[in-house]
Amino acid sequence: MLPRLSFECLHGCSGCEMALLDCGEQLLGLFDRVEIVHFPLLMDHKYQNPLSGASDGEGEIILPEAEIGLVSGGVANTEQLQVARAMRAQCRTLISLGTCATHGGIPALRNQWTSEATLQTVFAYGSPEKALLPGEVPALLDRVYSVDEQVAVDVALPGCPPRPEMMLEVIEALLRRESPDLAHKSVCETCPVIRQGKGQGTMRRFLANADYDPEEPVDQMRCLLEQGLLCMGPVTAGGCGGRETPLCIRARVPCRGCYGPVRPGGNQLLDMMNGLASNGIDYRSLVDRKSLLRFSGGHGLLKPARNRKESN
Amino acid sequence: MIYEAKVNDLAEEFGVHRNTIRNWINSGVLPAQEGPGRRYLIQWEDYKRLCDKYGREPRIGPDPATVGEAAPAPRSNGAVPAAVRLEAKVNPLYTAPALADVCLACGSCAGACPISGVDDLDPRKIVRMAFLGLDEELVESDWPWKCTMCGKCEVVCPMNVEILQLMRRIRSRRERDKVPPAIQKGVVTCLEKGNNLGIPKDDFLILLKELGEELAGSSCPGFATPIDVRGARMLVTVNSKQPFAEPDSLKWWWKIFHAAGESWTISSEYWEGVNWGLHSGDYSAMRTIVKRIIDNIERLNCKALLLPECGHAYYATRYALERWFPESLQQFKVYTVFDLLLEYLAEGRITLDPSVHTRLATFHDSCNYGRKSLKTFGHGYFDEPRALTRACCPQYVDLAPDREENYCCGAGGGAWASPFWAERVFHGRIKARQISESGAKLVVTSCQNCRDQLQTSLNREFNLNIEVQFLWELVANSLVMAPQGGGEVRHG
Amino acid sequence: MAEQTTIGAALVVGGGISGMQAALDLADSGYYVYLVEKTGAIGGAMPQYNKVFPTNDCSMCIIAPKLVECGRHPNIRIMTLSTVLDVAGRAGNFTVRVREYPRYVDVTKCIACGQCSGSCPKSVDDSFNSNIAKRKAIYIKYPQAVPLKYQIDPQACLRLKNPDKCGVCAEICPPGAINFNDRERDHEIKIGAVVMALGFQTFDPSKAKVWGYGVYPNVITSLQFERYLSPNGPTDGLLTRPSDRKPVKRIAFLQCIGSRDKNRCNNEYCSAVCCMYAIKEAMTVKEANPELDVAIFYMDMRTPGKEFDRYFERAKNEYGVRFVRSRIHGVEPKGTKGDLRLHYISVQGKQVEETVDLVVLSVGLETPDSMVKLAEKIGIHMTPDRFASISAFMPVHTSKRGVFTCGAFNGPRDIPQSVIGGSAAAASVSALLAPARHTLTRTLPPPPELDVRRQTPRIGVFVCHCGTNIAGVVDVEEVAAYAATLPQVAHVARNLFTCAQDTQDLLVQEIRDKGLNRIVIAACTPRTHEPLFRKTLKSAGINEYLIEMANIRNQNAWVHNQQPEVATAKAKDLIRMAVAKVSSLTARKPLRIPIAPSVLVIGGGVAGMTAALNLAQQGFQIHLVEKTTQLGGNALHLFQTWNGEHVPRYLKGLKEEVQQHPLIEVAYTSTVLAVSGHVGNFVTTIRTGANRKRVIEHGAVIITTGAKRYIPEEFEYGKIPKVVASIEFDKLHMHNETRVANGKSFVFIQCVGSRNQERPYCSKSCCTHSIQSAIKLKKEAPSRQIYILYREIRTYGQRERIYNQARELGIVFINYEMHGPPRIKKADNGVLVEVWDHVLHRPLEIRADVVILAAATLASPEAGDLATLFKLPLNSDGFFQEAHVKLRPVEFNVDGVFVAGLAHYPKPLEESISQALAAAAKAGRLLARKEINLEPNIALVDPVLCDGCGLCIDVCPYQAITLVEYRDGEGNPLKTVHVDQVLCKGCGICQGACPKRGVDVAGFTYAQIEAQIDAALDQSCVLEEDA
Amino acid sequence: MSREAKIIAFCCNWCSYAAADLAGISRLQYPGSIRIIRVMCSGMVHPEMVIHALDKGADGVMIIGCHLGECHYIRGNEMALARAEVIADTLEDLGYESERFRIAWVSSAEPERLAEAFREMSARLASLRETDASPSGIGE
Repeated sequence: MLPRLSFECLHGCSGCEMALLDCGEQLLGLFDRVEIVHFPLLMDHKYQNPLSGASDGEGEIILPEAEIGLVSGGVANTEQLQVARAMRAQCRTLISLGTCATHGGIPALRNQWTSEATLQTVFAYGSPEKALLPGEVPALLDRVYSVDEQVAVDVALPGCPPRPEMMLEVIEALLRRESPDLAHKSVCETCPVIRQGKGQGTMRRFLANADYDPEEPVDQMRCLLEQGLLCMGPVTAGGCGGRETPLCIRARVPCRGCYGPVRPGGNQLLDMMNGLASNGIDYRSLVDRKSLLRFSGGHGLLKPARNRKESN
Repeated sequence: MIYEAKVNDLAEEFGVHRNTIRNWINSGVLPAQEGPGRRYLIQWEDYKRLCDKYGREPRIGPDPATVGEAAPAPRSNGAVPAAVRLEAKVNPLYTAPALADVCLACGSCAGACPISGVDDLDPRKIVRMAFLGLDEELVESDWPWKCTMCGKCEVVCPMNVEILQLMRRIRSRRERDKVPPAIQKGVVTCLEKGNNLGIPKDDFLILLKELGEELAGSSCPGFATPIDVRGARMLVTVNSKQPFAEPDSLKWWWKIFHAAGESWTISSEYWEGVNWGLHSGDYSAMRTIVKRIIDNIERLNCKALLLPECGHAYYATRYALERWFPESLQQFKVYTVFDLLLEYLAEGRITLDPSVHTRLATFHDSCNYGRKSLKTFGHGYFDEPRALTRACCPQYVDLAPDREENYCCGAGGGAWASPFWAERVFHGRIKARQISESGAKLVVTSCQNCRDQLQTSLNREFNLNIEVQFLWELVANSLVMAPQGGGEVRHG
Repeated sequence: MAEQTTIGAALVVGGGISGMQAALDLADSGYYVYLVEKTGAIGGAMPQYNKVFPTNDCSMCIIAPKLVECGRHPNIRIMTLSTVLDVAGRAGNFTVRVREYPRYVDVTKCIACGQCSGSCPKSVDDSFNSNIAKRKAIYIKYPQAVPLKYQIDPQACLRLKNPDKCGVCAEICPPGAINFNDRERDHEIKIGAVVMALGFQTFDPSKAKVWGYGVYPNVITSLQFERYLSPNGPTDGLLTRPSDRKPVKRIAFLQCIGSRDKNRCNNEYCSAVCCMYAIKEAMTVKEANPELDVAIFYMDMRTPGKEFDRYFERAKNEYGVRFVRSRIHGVEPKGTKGDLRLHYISVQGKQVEETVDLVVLSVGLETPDSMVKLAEKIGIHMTPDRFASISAFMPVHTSKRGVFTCGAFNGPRDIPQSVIGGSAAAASVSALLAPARHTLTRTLPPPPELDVRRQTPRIGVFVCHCGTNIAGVVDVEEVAAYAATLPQVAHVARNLFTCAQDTQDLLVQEIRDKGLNRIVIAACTPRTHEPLFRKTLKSAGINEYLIEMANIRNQNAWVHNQQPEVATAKAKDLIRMAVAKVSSLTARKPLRIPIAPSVLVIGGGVAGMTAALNLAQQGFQIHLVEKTTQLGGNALHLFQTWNGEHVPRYLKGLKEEVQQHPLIEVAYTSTVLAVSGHVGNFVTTIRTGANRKRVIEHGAVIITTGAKRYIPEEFEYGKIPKVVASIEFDKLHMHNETRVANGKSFVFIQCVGSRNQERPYCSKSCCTHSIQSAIKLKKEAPSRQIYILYREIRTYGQRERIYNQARELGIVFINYEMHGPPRIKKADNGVLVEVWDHVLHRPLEIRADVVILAAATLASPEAGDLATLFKLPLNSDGFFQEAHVKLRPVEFNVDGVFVAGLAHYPKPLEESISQALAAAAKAGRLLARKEINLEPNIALVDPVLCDGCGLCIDVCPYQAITLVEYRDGEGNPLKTVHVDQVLCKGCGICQGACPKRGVDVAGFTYAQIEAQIDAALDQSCVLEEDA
Repeated sequence: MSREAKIIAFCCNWCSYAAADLAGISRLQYPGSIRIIRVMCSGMVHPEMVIHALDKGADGVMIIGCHLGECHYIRGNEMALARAEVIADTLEDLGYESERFRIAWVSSAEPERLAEAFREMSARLASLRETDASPSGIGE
C-alpha cells in the first residue's frame, strides 16, 4: 500500500497549496509514490458527515487515515478546530504548513481585537442598522490560533508561502522515515549583503527604496537594515531562498518576516524592536509597531488592547 | 511682645533656682509683672537683655515665627558692629604664644566656664580678643573681674593656653581706680595697716587673748593664745575677716593645735595671710605682703608656716615665695592645712571620733588647693582632704565632677568682694546643682571664700538646706580630747 | 665569610591590613614571606569594625577573603603569637630572631570544634570586643580568625597557674590538641628585607577621668561602639545603653579624644580617621533609627579624602546627623539613672546644655610603647609623635636600609592609605630583592580537576549560619531540610561561618567524600566571597566555576529581620534558584595570557617617575610617556613638602635617575592616540611631537596623568595683581619677588574652588600648603602679619604639628564658614580684605600686600580621553575611579591598568609617591608571572544559533565582536560573530541584543537566567496558605 | 488570592546588587516578594527575560542598573534604558500593564534608594491587583 497523504486548509488563503503545485513536474514523481486520500482544494471531496450546526459539532467530522497530514491555515472557528482535531486523530505525522498554521499568519492580525469587535467591524461597519451574523457561519473562537496551539504538530513548515522545494524535501524525508532538515537560522544566514555595523539613526519610510547599483550583484549591496530599511531578516526564520539569497533580498526589498520568528517561542516584535533599540536606532519612528507581528500574531502574542480603567 | 513664663520655667531655662529668679525680679534685674496663673509677664526686650547677660539663646524670638531658630550673628540685620582693623601688634597685652597664639578656638574653655556668655563674653573670646589686639576693650571690660580665676578653663584647654595668666595681666592693666573698690581697698589697707580690714593691733591682741581664755575655759584647759612666741615651730597667719566677723572660728584651729600639742604662734604685726594683690593683679603689693610674712618667720625664728584660712592665701603666698623668694622655701616649710592635719593623725597626735557626724557629707575642692596648686606647684590637694573628711564622716559622697575638674563655688578670684553679686550667684548655680544632686547635707571645704559662698549665698538662694563646715572645723568638732589634765600640753 | 647574597624572602611584622597587603603582594611577586603577628590571629583592627567608610561595606565581609587568601598562600608563612627580638645584617641579607610564644594548643591537631572553650570555667574581658563582652581562657580571637586555632591565655588559665587545677579542656579536646607544656621558641630567619606594619592602638580615655570613661557606663569608646553595632559583635548589632539596656535615644560623639591635645595626653597630632568613622557610626545608627538624635561635636571636620566630603554632606543633609562645632570639655552625670550631661558653648558663644543617653568618645590612634621600643631596637628613627620617621619623598623607607614601614605605624591613616602603604612597601622590597626573585618561592600544582561533563549533577548545598546573622532570623534547619528535597541535591550541611578557614577544609572533605560536583553556598554575597569559595572548589579538584551563591544574608535575613517567616520562605526560594542555576553551569577554564614584561607609564610627574623607576629597578622595561617637554609635572611648581623638605632638589635627583636608567625610555611631547589589546599584551599608539606615531607593546599600564589647577574666578583674581594663586605664589616666594620681599601683610584664602556646589570635594593639600608657606614667610621675617582665612583646617595626621607651629608663630586663623567668604577690595597700596571673625562675630579689616588663593585641584581634562581609550570609569568629579575604594585603591576592573597620583584624587606629594609605588607593586606582581590567568567571564557564541546577523557588533562597548565568514562542510558561505576572549569583559550587552540566543555570557546564560526565573516563580513550591 | 506575588529584580553586579548587599548591612527593610537575580550589567537583560518572567507568573519585573554615565561597562545601562522603553511599549502590545515593569538606577552607595524602589514597585503592583480584581477589568 502506498503511503497516504491528507491535506487540509483551515484559516488560510490556499496559497500554500498553490505553492505546492508550483513544484510542477517534481510533483508528478511524488504522486506516483503516494496516495492522496484527502485534499479538499484539489479534489472535490466532501466531508463524510457535514456539520449539523454552527455552534457545536463534537467529533462529527470523520477523515480518512493517512501517514502524513498537512494542514495549512490557522484555527479561527469551531469548524476549523474540529477539522484540526480530526486531522490529528487520523494522521500519523502532522505537518503545519505555512506561517498561518505555524504562527497564525496574516489572519492572526485579527487578534488585536476581540472577536466581538472584529465581527462588529466586518459586519456592521458603515451599516446603519445592526447587521446580523449569517447563521451558517461557524462560531468564531476568541482568537486565531496556530495549529500547534490546538493540536500537537510534528513538523512546522513556515513560510508565506513555504518554499515549494522545501515542502517536497520534507515530504520526501518523511517518506524515507528521516527527520527533515529544516532551516533553524535567520534570513541573514544566507543573505550575502555587506554588513558594516547596524548603528543608524532612524528608519526610512516603508516605501523608500534601497540604495544599490542594479548592475552590481546583490552581494555588493549594503545590508538593508543598515540602510535604514526595516528588514526583519535578523528576527525571521530563514529558508525562503534555500541556500541561496533570500527571496525579498534578491528583489532588493527588505524581509517582511513571513517565515515567523527564528526560535520557537520567539517574538518578532520584541526581538526586532530590541535589535533596533540596542543599536541606537529610533524604533519609535516605526509607524505601526504591531505590524511586526503580522505573520506571527498567534501563540497569544497579539492581544486586544487592555480595557483599562481611566482612574490613575 | 510679651514673654509669659512661670518662675519654674525661667529657673529651668537659666539653670538657676526659683529663688534666683524671684531675686532677679525683686531686685529689678528682670523687670516683670505678675500676671494671672502665677505667671510673670516680661517684655521681650527685657527677657532678651537677661538672656544676653547670662549668655543664653532666647527660647523665643521677637517674632513667633523664628521660635527655636538659633540664627548666627547676622551680617545684614542692620546692627553691624564697626570693623576691627587688624594690624601688627605693638606692645601687646600678652607676652608669650601660650597666652593666646596657640589657641585653637575649640571652645573647650568656654564650654567649661560657668559664666560663659555673660556680657556676651567667655574665655575663648577673651583669648581671641587678646590675640586680635583688642587690648583696650579687654582692660575696660568687667568680665575679667566677674571671672573667679578658678582655672577650669585652663585645665580643659587642649593647647594649654595660659588663660589665668592672661586674665591676671588684663586685671593688672586696669587703672587702679577702676579695680572693684572692695578689692582695691583691701590691698591698700593691707599695705597701709597690715591687714585687709585695717584692724588695729591692740584690738586684735585683746581679742586673741580673750578668745584664748574662753577656749581654756571650755575644752582646752591651760590654753593661752601664743602671740609672738619666739622659737615656736610654726607661724600661723590669720584672715582678717575672722577676727572681724566671726572670731569664734579661730578657735577650731587652736583647739586642734592644743590637742596635737603643737608649738605655734601668731605674729602681732602683719598677721594677715590673705593676699588680694593676686586678685587685683598688683604684683608689687603681693610681693610686699609675702615679704612681711617671711620677715615674721625670721623674726620669730619659726621653722614652718601655716596659712590656715583659705586656699587663696596658700596659693598666693606660695606663688609669691616661688616667684620672688625661692631661697626662703629652703629655710622653712610651708604647710597646707591638709599636710598638717594628716601629719597629726599619722603621728597619733590627734584622734578623731567618726560618730559625731552622721549626715551624708561631701568635700568641695578649693580651686586654689586643687587644680591651681597642681598646675603651679605640681601637687593638687585632692586625696588628702577626702581622707580627712572620711575620717570624720563615715557617710561620704563625692561630687561629680570633682578634683581637678571641680566646679568653682562661684566666689573665687575676689568675686566675693566684688560688686557682681548677680553673676556670682549665677556662677554658683552649677555648684548648687552638683551639691543637690549628690544628696550631701554636710559640705566640707577648706577655703573661706567657698565656705561663705556656699553657706550664706548658695544655700539660701538655691534652698540647699545644707550645713557647710571648714575641714578644720570638722576635725575640731570630731576631736577626741584627752581626759581633763591628762594631755601633755606643750607650750612655747 | 662567603660573599653576601640577596635573599629572596621578606619579613612582614604585623598582620593587620597593611601587613597582609604587603605580604600578599610580595608573595605573588616571587618572594617568600614570613608574616609575624603578635596576637593569635592576623587581621589587625579591621575585623573589629562594623562597616568601613565611605562605602559602608561590611568590614568583616571585605577582609575575610583576604584573611583566607593569606592563610592558604603557599608562599606566606604566618607566625602568630610572635614578636621580633632583633634584626641583624644588612639590606638584602638579614638574620632575624623571632620569638614565638606558646599557644598551648597544637595547631596541627586543633580542629577548632570549640568544645574546649565551651567547657572552660574561666571568663575574662574580651579585648577583641573592646571589653564589652567576656571570652574564655581558651579562645579564638574571632570566629573568622586565621589561623582558626584555639589558644590559651596564660594570664587567665587556671591550669597554667596551678598545675593541680582544672585542665578540663585537655580532657575534653577530641584530637588531644591541648599541650600545657608548650614553651616559647625562638626562630632564626634569613630574609632580605623587613616590612614593619606595626599598627596602632587606640587612645585609652580612662587615663583622663574628665570624659567619664570607666566611671560612667554610658560613656564608651568608638571602638566599643563598633562592637555594639557589629552584627557579629556580642550584642548582635543591637545598640542599647550599657547601664540599663534601655534603647538609646540621644547619642553624642566627642571628637579629638586623645588627638590634637597637649593637655590630657601628649598626642598633638590629628588621628586623621576619627571624623570619618564618627560620621560612619552616626549614619549607621541614624539609618537604623532615624528618630535618634545623633550629634557630633568637633573642631574641624577633617574629611579630605576621596568622596569624604560628599559622605559628610550626606550625613548632615540626608541623615540629619547634627554637627556641632564645639569641643566638649567633659562629660558629667545627670541624675542617677545613667543620663549624661554635656555643657558646651555654641558657635555664637551661648551656653548650651544637653542631656544624652550615650557618649561615644572618638578615640585617636597612637603607637603602642612596645612597638616604639621594637623600632628603637631595630634602629628606626621615630617622630616626636611616636610614628616612624619617614621622608615625604620615600614614604615607606625607614632610616635603616632594607627596613620598610607601612600602615598606621607611619602616622595615623585610614584603610586605603594602609593598603597603599602595604603595596608600596612591597614594591620597594621587590626593587631591593629583584635579583633573588623566585628563588625561594614554590608553586603548588593544583589538584587534578574532575571532569564533570558526563556526570549528572550532584549538588552540595551549604547553609551558613553566619553566627546569628542568618540563623537568628532564618530557620536554617528548616531551610536545610528543604534544600535536601530539591532535585539533584546530594548533600546538605550547615556551617557556623562558611567563610572561616577551617570550613574550607571541611568543604573540600565533603566534596570528596560525597562525590559532589556542584556547590551552592547559601550565605552572604558573591561579590565579596565567591572568589574564596572558588579557590576551595579548585583545591577540592572540581572546576572553580561550578558554584553558585544564594545570598540569604544581605538580601534576606538582614532585610527581613522583622519577619522571620518571610525570610525563611525566601531563603528556600533563593536556594531553589541557586540550585536551578548551578545544575546548568559548565566547567570553564581560565584564559592563559602570556605577558609582555614591560609597562607603559602615562604621565611624567612624580607619581609616574616613581612608578617607572621602581619597576625599572625591579627589572622591567618602562615606556614613560610625557605630554610636555620635561619631566616633573605639578611638582615643578612646588617648593617644599609639609615637613619642609625641599622639593626642587628632590625632583632634580629623581629626574636624573629616571633619565639615566637603562630600562626607562622617556617619550616627551607625546600623547596616547590609540589602544588595543589587553592585559599582558597591550598595543598602544603614541603620537610624539607634531606627527610622529609609534606603537608600543606592553603588559601593563600605569596612569599618572596628574591634575590641573583651578584658575580662580573669584576674589578679584586676575584683576588685582596682588591677588595670586598659591602655586604662583610659590614661584614668587622661591625667587623672593618684590611683592613677597617687601610684603608686610599676607592673607591666604582657603577652599578657592573646592568644596562648593560645582566641586563638592576637598583638594586635600591646600591647608598644609598654605600653612607651610605662611610659616616660611613668618620665619623669614617675624614682623610679617599673616592671616589664613579658612573653612576647616585639614592638617590631618602629623601635619597638625605645623598648624600648631603656625599658631605659635602668631599666624592668625580666621574661619569664614559661618559668616561667608571674605571680600576683596583694591586699597591705596595693597588689598583690603574684609572678613568676619568666627569667635567674636565681628567684622575685621586686613590690609594685605599679597592675597594668596589656595586654588582647587581639578581633574585633568585628558582623563576623559584616556578613560575612553582604556575603558575606565571616572567619578563625577572627573578623577579615575578605582576598583574598590578600600581594598583595591590603585586598580581598575580592567585588568592590567593601574592609577596613581593626582589622576586618582588630589593629594600631597608623599601620598602620590606612595600610591605610585603601590601601582608599581601591582604591575610588578602582574609581570612577575610570565603568564596570567584571566577570569573566563566572557560571552560565548553558539555556532548553531548564531547566523551573523550582526545586531550585536555595534552594541559591544569593547569592540570585542567581529563578523566572520566561513564555509560549512558543503562549502556554503556562512557568517557568525567572533568574540575576542580577552577584550570581552563579560557584560552581556550582546546577549541582551541577540534575537536568537546566539551569544551569552558564561555563568549568566539565557538558560541559566531562565532557570532562575522559573525556580523563583515555581508555584509548586509555595506552601498552601493556612486558613 | 492564594498565589504569592513575586517580583523579579534583575540587579547589576556593580551597583544595585551591591546596594542590595548594603541594604542588608544597613538593615533596611523591604517587601519579601522581591527575588533578586544577579546579572553582570543591566544591559545583559534581554527583554525576553522580562516577558518570560511575567509569562511565568511574576507580578512585576525590575531592571536596576547604575546611574546613567556611571556604567561599569561604559554604556550598558544606556542600552538597558533603550530596551526598557521597548519593553514598556511592547508590554501593552502583548497584553500586560506597562506598570508591571520598571527600570531604576541605583548606585552601590544608595541602599535606601533601592529599598524605596522595591517598596514603591510592590505598592504599585498591589494597587494594580486591586484594579485587576474589580469586575470590569480583564481577569484571567
